[in-house]
Amino acid sequence: MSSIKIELRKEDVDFIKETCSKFNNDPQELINVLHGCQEHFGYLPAEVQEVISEHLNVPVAKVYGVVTFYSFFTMTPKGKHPISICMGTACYVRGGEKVLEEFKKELGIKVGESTKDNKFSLSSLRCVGACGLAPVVLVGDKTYGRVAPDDVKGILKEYE
Amino acid sequence: METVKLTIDNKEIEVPRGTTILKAAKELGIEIPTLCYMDLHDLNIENKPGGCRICVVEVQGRRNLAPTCSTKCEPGMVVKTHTARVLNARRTVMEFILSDHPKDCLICPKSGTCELQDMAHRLGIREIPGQEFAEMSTYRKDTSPSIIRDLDKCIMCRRCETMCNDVQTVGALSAFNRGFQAAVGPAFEQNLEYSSCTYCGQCVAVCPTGALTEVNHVPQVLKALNDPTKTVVVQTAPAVRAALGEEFGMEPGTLVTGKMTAALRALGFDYVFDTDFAADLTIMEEGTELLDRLSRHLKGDKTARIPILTSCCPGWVNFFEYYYSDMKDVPSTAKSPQQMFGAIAKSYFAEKIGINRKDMVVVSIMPCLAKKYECQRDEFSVDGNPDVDFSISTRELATFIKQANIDIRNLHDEEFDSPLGESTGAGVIFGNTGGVIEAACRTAYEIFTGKKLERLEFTELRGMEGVRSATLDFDGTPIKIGIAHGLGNARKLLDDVKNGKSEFTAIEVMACPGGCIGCGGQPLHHGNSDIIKARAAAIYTEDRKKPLRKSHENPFIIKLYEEFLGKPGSEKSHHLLHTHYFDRKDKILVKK
Amino acid sequence: MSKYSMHLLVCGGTGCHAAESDAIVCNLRDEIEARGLTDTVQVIKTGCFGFCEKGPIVKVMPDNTFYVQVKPEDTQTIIDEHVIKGRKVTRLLYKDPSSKEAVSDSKHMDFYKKQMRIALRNCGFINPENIDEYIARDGYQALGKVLTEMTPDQVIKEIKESGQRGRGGGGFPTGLKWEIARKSVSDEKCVVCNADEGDPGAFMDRSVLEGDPHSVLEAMAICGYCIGASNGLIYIRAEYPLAIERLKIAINQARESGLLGNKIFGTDFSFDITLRYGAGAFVCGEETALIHSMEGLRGEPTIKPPFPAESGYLGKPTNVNNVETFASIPAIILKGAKWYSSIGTEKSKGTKVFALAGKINNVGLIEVPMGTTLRIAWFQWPSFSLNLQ
Amino acid sequence: MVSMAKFFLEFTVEESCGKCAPCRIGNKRLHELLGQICEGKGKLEDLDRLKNMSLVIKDTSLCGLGQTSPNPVLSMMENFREEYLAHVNDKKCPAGQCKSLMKYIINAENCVGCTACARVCPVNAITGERKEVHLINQEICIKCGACFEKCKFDAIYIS
Repeated sequence: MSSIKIELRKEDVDFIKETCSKFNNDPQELINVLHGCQEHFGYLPAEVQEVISEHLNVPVAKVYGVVTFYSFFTMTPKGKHPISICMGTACYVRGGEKVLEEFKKELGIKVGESTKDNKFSLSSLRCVGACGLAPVVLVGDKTYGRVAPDDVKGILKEYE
Repeated sequence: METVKLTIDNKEIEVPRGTTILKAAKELGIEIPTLCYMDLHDLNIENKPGGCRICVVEVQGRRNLAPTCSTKCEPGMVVKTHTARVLNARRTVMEFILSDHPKDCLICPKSGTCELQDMAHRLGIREIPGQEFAEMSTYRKDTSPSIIRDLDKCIMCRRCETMCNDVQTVGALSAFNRGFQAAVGPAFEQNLEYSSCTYCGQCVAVCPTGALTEVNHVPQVLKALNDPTKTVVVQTAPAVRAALGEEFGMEPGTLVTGKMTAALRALGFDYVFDTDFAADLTIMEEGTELLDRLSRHLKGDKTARIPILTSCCPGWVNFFEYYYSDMKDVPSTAKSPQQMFGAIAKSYFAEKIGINRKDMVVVSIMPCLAKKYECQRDEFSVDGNPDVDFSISTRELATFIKQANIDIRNLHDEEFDSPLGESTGAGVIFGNTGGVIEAACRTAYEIFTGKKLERLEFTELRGMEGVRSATLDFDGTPIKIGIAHGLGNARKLLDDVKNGKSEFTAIEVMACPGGCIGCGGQPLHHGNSDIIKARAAAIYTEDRKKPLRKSHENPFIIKLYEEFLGKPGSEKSHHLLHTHYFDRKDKILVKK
Repeated sequence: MSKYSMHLLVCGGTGCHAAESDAIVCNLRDEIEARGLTDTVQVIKTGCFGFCEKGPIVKVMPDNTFYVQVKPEDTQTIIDEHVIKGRKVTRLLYKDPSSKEAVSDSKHMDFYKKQMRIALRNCGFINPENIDEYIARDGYQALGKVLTEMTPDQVIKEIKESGQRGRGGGGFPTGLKWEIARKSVSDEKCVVCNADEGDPGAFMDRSVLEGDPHSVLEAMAICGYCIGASNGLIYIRAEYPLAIERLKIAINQARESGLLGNKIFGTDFSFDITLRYGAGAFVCGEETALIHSMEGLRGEPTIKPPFPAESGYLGKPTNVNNVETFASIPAIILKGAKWYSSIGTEKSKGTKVFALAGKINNVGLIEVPMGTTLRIAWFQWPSFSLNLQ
Repeated sequence: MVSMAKFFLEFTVEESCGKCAPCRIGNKRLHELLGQICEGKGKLEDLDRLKNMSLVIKDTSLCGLGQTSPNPVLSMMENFREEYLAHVNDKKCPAGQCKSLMKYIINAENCVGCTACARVCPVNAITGERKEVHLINQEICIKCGACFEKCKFDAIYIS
């Protein structure tokens, strides 16, 4: 089920409409339309899929079926700087969870969510194979090792 | 016709080119097991995704085993259907399927009618190795007003998806996710309630496992029957009597009207009535509306929209409320027989026996799952008290009778109670595709022309073609009738109406293939269309046996108008027997 | 390439691209301009050289000097020392791993010496964004020959005789596939290029599309002529932005040059190509799944038969071949079936491109005759010896 | 080789489209069974099951993905059968790839007691006084390999 509920603005709906008509509202172009919309919105929330369904005349269940089939499409928004905290055994016992808690507190979001300004998103992942550096935090491609809860503010500051 | 010769299990056979191995083997009397395969011959639908891989056989010269449901016979092919390799493969694949399936067979609603269970039995599965560490794919259970989805039991046979999309064009269900987590469901894995689902129940009717089942209302009915303060009234739809017997081992097409009535009385219902009575009433109201619209239309009144669409099928109503909400003024405003019955029972009849409507419980026995949703619609209740309290399916009734130790086979036939149990042959044929419009024409003809109808049976309206049409001669005025059963067929006629291309005066639509006799709440026919045809024949037999066969001749209907309603289309009729439609898309969006 | 006396080829494949090869191209051009050499020295951004381990790579032609791991700041040295003074920059040269000596001519590098490049014939030699360079190396000559001198049946016969088999994994004989599609009766047919390369660690197709997109376009047109199709589709992974970009440029250039579109070479044959994007599903490499994906559906495979050649995209006869298969076709047409079938083994003719990745010394791309064992490719080449950590 | 086969299957499980049962469920079960073997929980008869499952998946899958996915298992079982046997019989991983089956052990001869390994251990599984031979507590060790990489004296080896 879609965990997020968003309200589409008129220009958003117009964008989807235009994208569909750019592809002649042809149901066969569904994947191309989805590419276009994901590029624009960063992800494909249920509401966007509903509008696409209407304009391409494809049942929304089928649109959802296609979105969930291809790994390229996502229904959860990723922040500009996705933050992943390793929850592998090593990182966990070395306080990874406390670091995660600190990120949650600082950003005011839960795991799997993004901040309102879409700057950061938070996720946890399994071992990244850098146990020697535990606990490990990834921000985008950058790896931070031996992170303590006190370091969290400093890390976030780098991306101000 | 071009034919090919091949050998199956050392037997030679010659079949038309294009025949599958499965069908060729069948001709030889070799029954190859299938699971996902479904052949709805009359609908021209063959569900053969080739997904279950149970029907595989060895074909000489091929590297891999071939699925017979989708492999065509080729000249000189040598097929072996039960080698050790084949049997081992079938068993192993079945073990795979079962390893991701809950093993609660004893308490599963499908137990006993489950194709997966049968297959496990047939293949002799005795253990599922590796189960102790096998991860199961799990999903949220979803209960809608009519249908329960328990996707943990989905085996990806895709039959429901085929019914929902290819036959019904409802588009509520699609495969989602991929790999181990793949299953079939509505968009965003939402509840069915928030999808385009019409509750037609065709998905339930074809599901081989317990993944899709109906909501069970038997416990509530049992409770009402045991409540001394309640008067419990039951109505039975015409299609039920033509199919109920199958659940008790009788031949398809056996009519059990009298035995059913006796069984219902034995179950403790205070009054055993017939929905056919309300069907006659529907004809009076709908027929009047048709004639009114027609004559205004013929006079050039632009507000009188033609064609008129029948509105007695709740699945169909749900469909046009979702997909054709801009045409809400086209269907007849007449309620369905189930709801007309409820409205009359809780007003006219309650008054007659001197009880408050709150002390009356109306139960309907329906072939249909959408009826469960229909009786829960807000507009069909007075101060929160619904006109019809519970709707149970033919299958549920059968279980109920079995639970109560009633030996229906040895019951003596009994009659319905009066007055809401009296009906004409016109009411009975409501259960078949084309029946509603035939019943309407029997009455409309006589009212419109003022002449007696000589030939009662409009056989040109009958049959199993998905879309049918006929022009009837109403004493010089041609009346063009369109008939569609199955929502996909209805869509074709509806699109014509929408584009102003329809030439019909009246269109009958029933959501399910075959009409009510093929509904989702009937005994499972597992795709065998001969069963549906046998039921249809039984309905026409019942019609022929009736002394009265035109709705307006039903003396109790005449009496109802005299004593209570006034005349068809009166203000009181409108209040009790007519309804209005909604834009269901809007409603769903608000609720979601 | 007549006007210039010297060419600097800079690898623009995805690997080198990621390692700042763009900056190298910019710097080189700036330096050349600053020294007033724009008329004699040309900088070309090419496709993948296949030698990804040591990228970014700059190759100086005509003397085949092969500079590895070049940094943007090295460009000044290359221009001053090599281009102007004619002295090779030894510290940037590739060093043979066994002799530890610098190899100045890439022809003497083991890496290239043992290869036989057919599909990759132009990769690393031409600017993939310039159709003229492809034409200069006999590009579109095969299409011209086919359209003006050969009947579709003759072409199919040639391909069949070459013994080429599909390089996508199935190994179905290409000529036979074309023949089946040709025999299917339909008002409309379709040629599909499968560029949904999804195996982890494989990047053969990407390198061809990035380095020599026209070879694929040309082959698709030839196929269209043979089977009677006017519609070509390339199903490409959305994760290959550079290949997509180069394909788009190539298609536009081919259209402008009249090599795609209506009445190609003034004949009655018309053919055009459009792109369809994948969205991350490995199974879409299977042709029936790929076709469903192009139709906007879930990329689930269906049972064959019917084969796409009978009923494929939109139910029309469709011929699906992989990038590498197509890329070799023009060479087969020009050099002949006999030449091609002389390469490889009894059952498998021609060459195959391999992507080498993992725990080995040199990550990269090689094209070798069929039948070359992996052991030879790995162990007999010093540069590809296993490095078991 | 067992963990290699498992690695290949992980990809198939992730990329299976889910349409046919042997590929959708069979590969998952194959992967799980390999996981059990890697963890030393495999039995000798599991090897027969592994082979049978692989052959049936190959034999019955709808498309090339499922028809080839068990190949690594089959060919590795054929060519490296002794490795598989080592896993189920001796609960040992000769290639040192299966974390559950491997042990990091301190070689007392090389250990100088520098404490570097103890300091780097994320779960404090290494004990020992400064300048004395250290010891890894196998119960606590999560086999992350941090100590192995840290040790400058080649005092830690994998068994």
